Amino acid sequence: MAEQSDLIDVEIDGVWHSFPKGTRMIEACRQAGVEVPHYCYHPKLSSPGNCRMCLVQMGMPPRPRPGEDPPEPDEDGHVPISWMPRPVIACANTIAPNMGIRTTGELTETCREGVMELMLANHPLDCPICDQAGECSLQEFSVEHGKGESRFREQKVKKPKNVDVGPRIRLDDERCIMCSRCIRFMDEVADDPVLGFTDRGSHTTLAVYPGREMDSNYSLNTVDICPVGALTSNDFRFQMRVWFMKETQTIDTNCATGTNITVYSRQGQIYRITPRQNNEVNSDWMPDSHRLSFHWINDLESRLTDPLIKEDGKHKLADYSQAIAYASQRLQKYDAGEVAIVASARMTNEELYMVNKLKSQLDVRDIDVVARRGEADNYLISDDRNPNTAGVNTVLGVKDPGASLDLLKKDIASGKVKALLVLQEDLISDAGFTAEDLKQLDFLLTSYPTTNPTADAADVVLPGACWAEKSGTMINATGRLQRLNRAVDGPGQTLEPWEIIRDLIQELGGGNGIYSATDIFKQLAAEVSEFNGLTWGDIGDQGTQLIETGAELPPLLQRERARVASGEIIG
Amino acid sequence: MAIVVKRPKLRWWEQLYLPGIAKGLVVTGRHFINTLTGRKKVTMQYPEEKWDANLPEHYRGAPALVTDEQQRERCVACQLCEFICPPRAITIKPEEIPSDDKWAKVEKRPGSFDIDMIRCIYCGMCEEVCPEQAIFLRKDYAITGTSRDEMVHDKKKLYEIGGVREGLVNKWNDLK
Amino acid sequence: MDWYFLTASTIKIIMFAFMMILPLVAMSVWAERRVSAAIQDRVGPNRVGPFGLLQAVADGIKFLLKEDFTPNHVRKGYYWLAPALTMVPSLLTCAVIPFGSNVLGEKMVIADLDVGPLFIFAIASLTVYGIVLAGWASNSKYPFLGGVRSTSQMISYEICLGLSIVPLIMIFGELNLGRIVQYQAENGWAILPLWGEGLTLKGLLLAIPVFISFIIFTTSMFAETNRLPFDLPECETELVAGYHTEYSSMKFALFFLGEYAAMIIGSGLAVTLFLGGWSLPFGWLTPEEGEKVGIFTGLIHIGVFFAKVIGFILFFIWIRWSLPRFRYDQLMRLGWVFFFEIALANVILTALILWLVK
Amino acid sequence: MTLDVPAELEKEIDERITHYPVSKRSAVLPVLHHLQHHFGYISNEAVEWTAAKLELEPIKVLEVVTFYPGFRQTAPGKYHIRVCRTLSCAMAGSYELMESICEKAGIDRSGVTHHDPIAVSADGKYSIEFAECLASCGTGPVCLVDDDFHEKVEDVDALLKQYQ
Amino acid sequence: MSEIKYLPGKEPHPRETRSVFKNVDREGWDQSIETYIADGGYEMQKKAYKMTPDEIREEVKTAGLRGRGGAGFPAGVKWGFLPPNNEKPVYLICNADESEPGTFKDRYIIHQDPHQLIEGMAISCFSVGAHLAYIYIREEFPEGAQILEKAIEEAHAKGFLGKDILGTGFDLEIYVHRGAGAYICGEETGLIESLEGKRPYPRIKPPYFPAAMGLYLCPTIVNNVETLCHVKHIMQMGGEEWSKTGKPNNTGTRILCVSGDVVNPGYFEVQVGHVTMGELINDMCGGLKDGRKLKAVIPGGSSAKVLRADETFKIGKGDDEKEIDIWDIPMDFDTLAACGSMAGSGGVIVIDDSRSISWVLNNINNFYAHESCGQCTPCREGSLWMKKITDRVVKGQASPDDIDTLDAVARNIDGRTICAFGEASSWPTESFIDKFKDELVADTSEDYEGVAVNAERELAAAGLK
Repeated sequence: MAEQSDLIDVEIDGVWHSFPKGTRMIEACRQAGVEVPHYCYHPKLSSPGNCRMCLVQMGMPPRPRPGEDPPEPDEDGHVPISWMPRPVIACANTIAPNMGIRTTGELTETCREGVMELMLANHPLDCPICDQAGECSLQEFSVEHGKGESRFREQKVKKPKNVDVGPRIRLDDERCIMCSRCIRFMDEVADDPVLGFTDRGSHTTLAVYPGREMDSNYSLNTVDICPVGALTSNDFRFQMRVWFMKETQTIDTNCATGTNITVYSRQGQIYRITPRQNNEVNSDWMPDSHRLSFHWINDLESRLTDPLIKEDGKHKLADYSQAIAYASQRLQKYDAGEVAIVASARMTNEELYMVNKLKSQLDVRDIDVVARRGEADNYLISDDRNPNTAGVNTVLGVKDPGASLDLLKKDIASGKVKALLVLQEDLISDAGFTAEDLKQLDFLLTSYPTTNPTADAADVVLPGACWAEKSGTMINATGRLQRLNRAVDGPGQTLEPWEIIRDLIQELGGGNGIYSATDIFKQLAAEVSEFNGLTWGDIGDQGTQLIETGAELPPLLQRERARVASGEIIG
Repeated sequence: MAIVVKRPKLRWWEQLYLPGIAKGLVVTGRHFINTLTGRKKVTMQYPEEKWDANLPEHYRGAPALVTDEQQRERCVACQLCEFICPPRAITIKPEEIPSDDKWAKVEKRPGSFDIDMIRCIYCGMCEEVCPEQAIFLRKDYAITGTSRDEMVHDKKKLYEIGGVREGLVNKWNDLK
Repeated sequence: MDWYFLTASTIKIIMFAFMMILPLVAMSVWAERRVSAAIQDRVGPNRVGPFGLLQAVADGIKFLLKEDFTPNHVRKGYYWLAPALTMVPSLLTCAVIPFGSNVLGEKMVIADLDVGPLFIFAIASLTVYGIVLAGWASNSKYPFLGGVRSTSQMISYEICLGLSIVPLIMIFGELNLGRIVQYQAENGWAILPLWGEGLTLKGLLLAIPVFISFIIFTTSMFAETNRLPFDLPECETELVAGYHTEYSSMKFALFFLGEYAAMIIGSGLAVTLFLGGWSLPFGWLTPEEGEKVGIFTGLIHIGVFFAKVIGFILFFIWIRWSLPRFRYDQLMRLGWVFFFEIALANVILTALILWLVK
Repeated sequence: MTLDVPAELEKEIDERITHYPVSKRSAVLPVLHHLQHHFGYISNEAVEWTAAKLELEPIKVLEVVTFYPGFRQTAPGKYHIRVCRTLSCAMAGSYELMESICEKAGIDRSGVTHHDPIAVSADGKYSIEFAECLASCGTGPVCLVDDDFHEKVEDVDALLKQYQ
Repeated sequence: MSEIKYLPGKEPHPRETRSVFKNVDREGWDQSIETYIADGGYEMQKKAYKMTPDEIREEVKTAGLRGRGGAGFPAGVKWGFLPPNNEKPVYLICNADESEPGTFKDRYIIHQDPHQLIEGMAISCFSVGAHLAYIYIREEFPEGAQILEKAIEEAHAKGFLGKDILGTGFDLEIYVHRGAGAYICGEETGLIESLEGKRPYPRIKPPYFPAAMGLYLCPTIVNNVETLCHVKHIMQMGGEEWSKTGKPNNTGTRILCVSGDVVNPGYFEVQVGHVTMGELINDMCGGLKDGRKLKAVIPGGSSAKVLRADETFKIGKGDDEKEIDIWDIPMDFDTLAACGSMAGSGGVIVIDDSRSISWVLNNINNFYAHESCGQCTPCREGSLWMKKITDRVVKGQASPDDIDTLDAVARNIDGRTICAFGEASSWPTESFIDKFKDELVADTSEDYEGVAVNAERELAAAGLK
């Protein structure tokens, strides 16, 4: 079987497999399709081997005693395995040639049952109020390996409950199973070693130093990796049971990193966001600031829900088709070069492509987007706070985002530009325009998810869907093409921006037969050279490398790769 | 596998069916006479007569929330009943118990707990699934109202119906 | 025509059709529910009035007050006509049924026709138009199917019905229902020839074809009135409610009443033909042909008639709650293969008896 | 509040730290021993001082302090007595010894818990706790009074007399 | 050695063979280096430093010296585990964290003969190439730590430690590191973590074998005090000669510490296997107290499995197989292992019939529950659970099936933990239940159904009872 020298034959539950040298037993089992239950092990963190849940039976070829003949190999070249009477942990041991692993059988089963029983001995049975319930490893494995009934008749160990360990995190020490994942995360990944164990034995307690706070911008990742409900998020606490929620795999749009995320929603409300593993983008982590920046989406008070048309200086509610018809009627009056468009680097490639179409339909003078710069944080946050600047470069052809906005301002003042379409942007808040600047315009149309000062000044306001309410693709800082998936429906008459632009183009006289974002992607892939040959399905949940931008991977990822190379972690 | 059912072979008089019919008539006739003469009584005259006293222990009437001996809400808003409820009659909004509350240790309680009695099918799954012994199907069966709103039992009403239940397991005590 | 005849007829119509038959319809609805309840060990409607006797009134009021809804897709004219077409013929047939003797010189029959049974068959056949119309005009598949079923069922069983009374007519040699009753009063009821001429060999032998006739007649009557076990036109397990699916309120009530009226008239005819109409057994209180009786005796005769009718209605109800519904092919087979043949043979048998036994 | 560490002690501590040329962190135990010896117990300030001294996060020092029963986080009495309670000594009567000392020194041990194993006499002169095996099982019952080791303790009065 | 005189009343028993304990309780002996040198001290260091490190290791290997800490692993083999072509610094740690209940040998070596240890360490360090050595001494020996520090200072002054020792160019520094009262620091990787200033959580093996990845992830040798002292005597006698003492595969002398219910508890250095349990208890310790009968013996520190007085044991293999009773067990590594227990650290605890087995087990469980480090699940949760059960057994609040639970818990710990503490904490319980189940069950009562206990708690908690 092992033709390449760096592959090792291992027997897992009676079937021979080959794995690269140095693979941990637990990973070998996983690759062979056998899940070994575990708590403390996390591929992105060091392995202390302390939960003892991953105990399996191991066997090696028997070592001949001096004078004895080595055992005869069978026709496949495998010698019979002599099984060890004591179990070993699968998470920290690496495989060896002709090793045998049993993840079933009496020894492994009794080990798991035993560890489960002990694990639950001092664990409070407060699943009903525990936010982790439903996605709790302890629950899952106790269903599989638990006794179903407790023999523990003693008083459980008392520990602090409901402890504020940080501004965003609550700690329940009684639920803690001392797997130390959070401690290791804060030590090894977040570089903010504020967590530690105090006391010892059964009284071991997870704690932050009195007076210190666990306030790292990556602290909420500990909630994700906590296998039980010991660490819970203040933001999500008691909001919704996990089994009610719909999971949508999409990407974060707070910066150009394009963190892969899962959006959890129920009945159109977003309840939480968690990072999704993508070793090319964000590993398993995401910053708290990005994670928690979704609440405005649920806040209907601040959302634009219906199109508005300005009549006699006042906005009036309008029907969507009415608003589009009105806008196109106004736009048709302008000559070539009198209309300008400000699009957004928060738009998807599909939307930008539609903007290009609109541009040719209207004979637009100028097109630009608003640039957003911030500071990179040495972990995952990029200095470019727009999610799709690379897409703007590639699809829209704007190479220097925001460069021509000053000129635009002047042209508006001088009356060269009479009509302006502001798509998914707020010029007054984000691009340094003033209401006075915009007053010079004859016609202003905006689309935006929330109420904003630019919309106040606009003649036609259209509610455009926000990132969680639309589908499409974006290109992140390193040139990776990733899919954005619609998690919830926009409120009221909110439509995805590409729909708005499509309807506007249609109303202006250009039919196009586009019915979905994938339709646009097809045209995009056919017309834009970088996309050649790609289909929507090719992108996958993990995205695909599209272009070379020359940007480096986020520092956190670089560090992680170094640790993988040194063998410290699996990765 | 098909099962072949053999048809009975009928005698000639049986084929006439008349004796069969007569037999049937006798059966129904006997019932008729028995009921008419009051020898047999099955139906009860509701609402003058009620079976309340004889309702079985496990009778499944209106679901209600109960408190324990110390007027503590047993419900901790785990939302399992909301999950299991086949007609989706239950809606719960959990809230955190303020830290100065006597029962702050429990941390969580229902902020609102609504059961739409128009939807409720009295299946008792909520009672069965409840890990806190907080919801019980009471013997109340005459649930009426003059509007849909009235038929939605809110938390207050549910506790009113449920009342106090003693002798249940106290999971959230000082020892555990 | 003189005023006396008009007055007498009017009084008889009012007395018989409106004060006896219609209340009887209502009461039989009540009886149906109470009896079925009793058979099924239940109580039945007992809330409205004593023993729930006013339930019929309540039902009537309910029917009257309910929204009279006419679906959009129906043929309105026929749709409205259909209920009347089922109700009216049923009531019309009661004209020839003698419900009492010659009280104070006045025959207790609305129209003393000499072709009584023929008149009844002729008129009663018209109800099928009502049902067919209802089914067709409803413009909806279940009523349509119900209507079709009803038509073929009625036509099939009308033949048996007609053939089944031929032996009787041969025996009585008479088509006037009043005289048929008179004959039975004197010579024993058709199926109970236990006095008068009935006790002769001929009379007893004739009881055999009469009994066969009685069974065929009764069964066919069930089929004609769409009663269980032959209620296939409105069979709810298959057709929702058959021909009257699209009807509501008073229009539905007319179908409903029509069915019960037909049942009462059917019972009346059966009583008249086979059970001696208003007569008491063994010739008790039997007047001579054309003899006037006193009010007291007359009332007894009327009472006897209605008692027999009510008994027969109860039998209808009893059957309904005892027997399961036929399958449609069974129904047709029973009508065409068995009853038709048997009825024909029965006629021949009667003729043979009449010819051979003097 | 910062810890007031005398210069001499600090010098001694600095010397100790040189015993661990590879990693300063190794000096956590010696530093804490010195501080406890001087202050009687390890206060939060001592933890912070140590952390600053060894360039560690305070929690990493607290982890160590709370792990070892040898470190106290509450003030002991003037004399701290540790009585061995492990098997051989218990067989030789260490529980009786504990009772007797408590009685004679006026110490109430009823409030002792896992987290707070030390009981202090009302006058603050003596504090006492049970210790696990003091490794003199052949001469039980034994106890440590501060750094003085006492074997075969039978005469409690005589023992307490030495520490007045 | 006929001139050696011992303090009155502390003379060694005639059956003893004193080498490591030669100077313990010796008349006119003190801890100063002068006394030690006058007695021929540090000569062996001089001798050893003229040999090559490999020669020394070969001598130790030939001698068959087995570790005296508890596991009985051959010291020479352990040294041989150091990776070849190693470029990292090598450390040697003397494990003076004597915490196994029932053991009290190191105390006397450290307190009365510290230079012997230092000499042994100096030789060992030279052999393994360690330039930095630590003596990890337990916190409960404050005096011992001072004595050792003083001794090191003296040795430094005399040039037996420090730079360029004895002109060989070999540098060695020995430092004393005090623990803080944690039993787990006796486990070598726990000790290393503690020495690194972390919580003494034992490391997982593999990959953290100390000989390859020990202190600061460098090769490290951890040896017991007694073991290191023996190195000096091996140098003195020669490995071959030394191996002739004791029994084959159980060579040398070892110190047995007897405590518990005997008339004269104490320490005895005997040739391994030359003394039987009966001789040890009856002759050397003066037997059991008046009118008492032997009930049980824990032969190798409290974590060793208990031996019941009326048991018989099968020892030997093949033709040599024989059945013996407890009195005839020779006190060596292999025989005790064959008897189902272990020689461990040499702490013999004698229990007579006045003791309640539940009480003894509870005391032991208390110790392990207190000392569990809490790193890995089985031991963390199990040791306290076992303690809680035996607490109830002692109080008479347990039901018979609690004993089964106790056994199950112990077996759930055994063999599933990171370090040997798991076995140490579960073996007593397992063996006590194996051998004294009747007695444990006798202390329980059918009345204490778990349900009843719980119900009582519920009511109490609800303030109703």
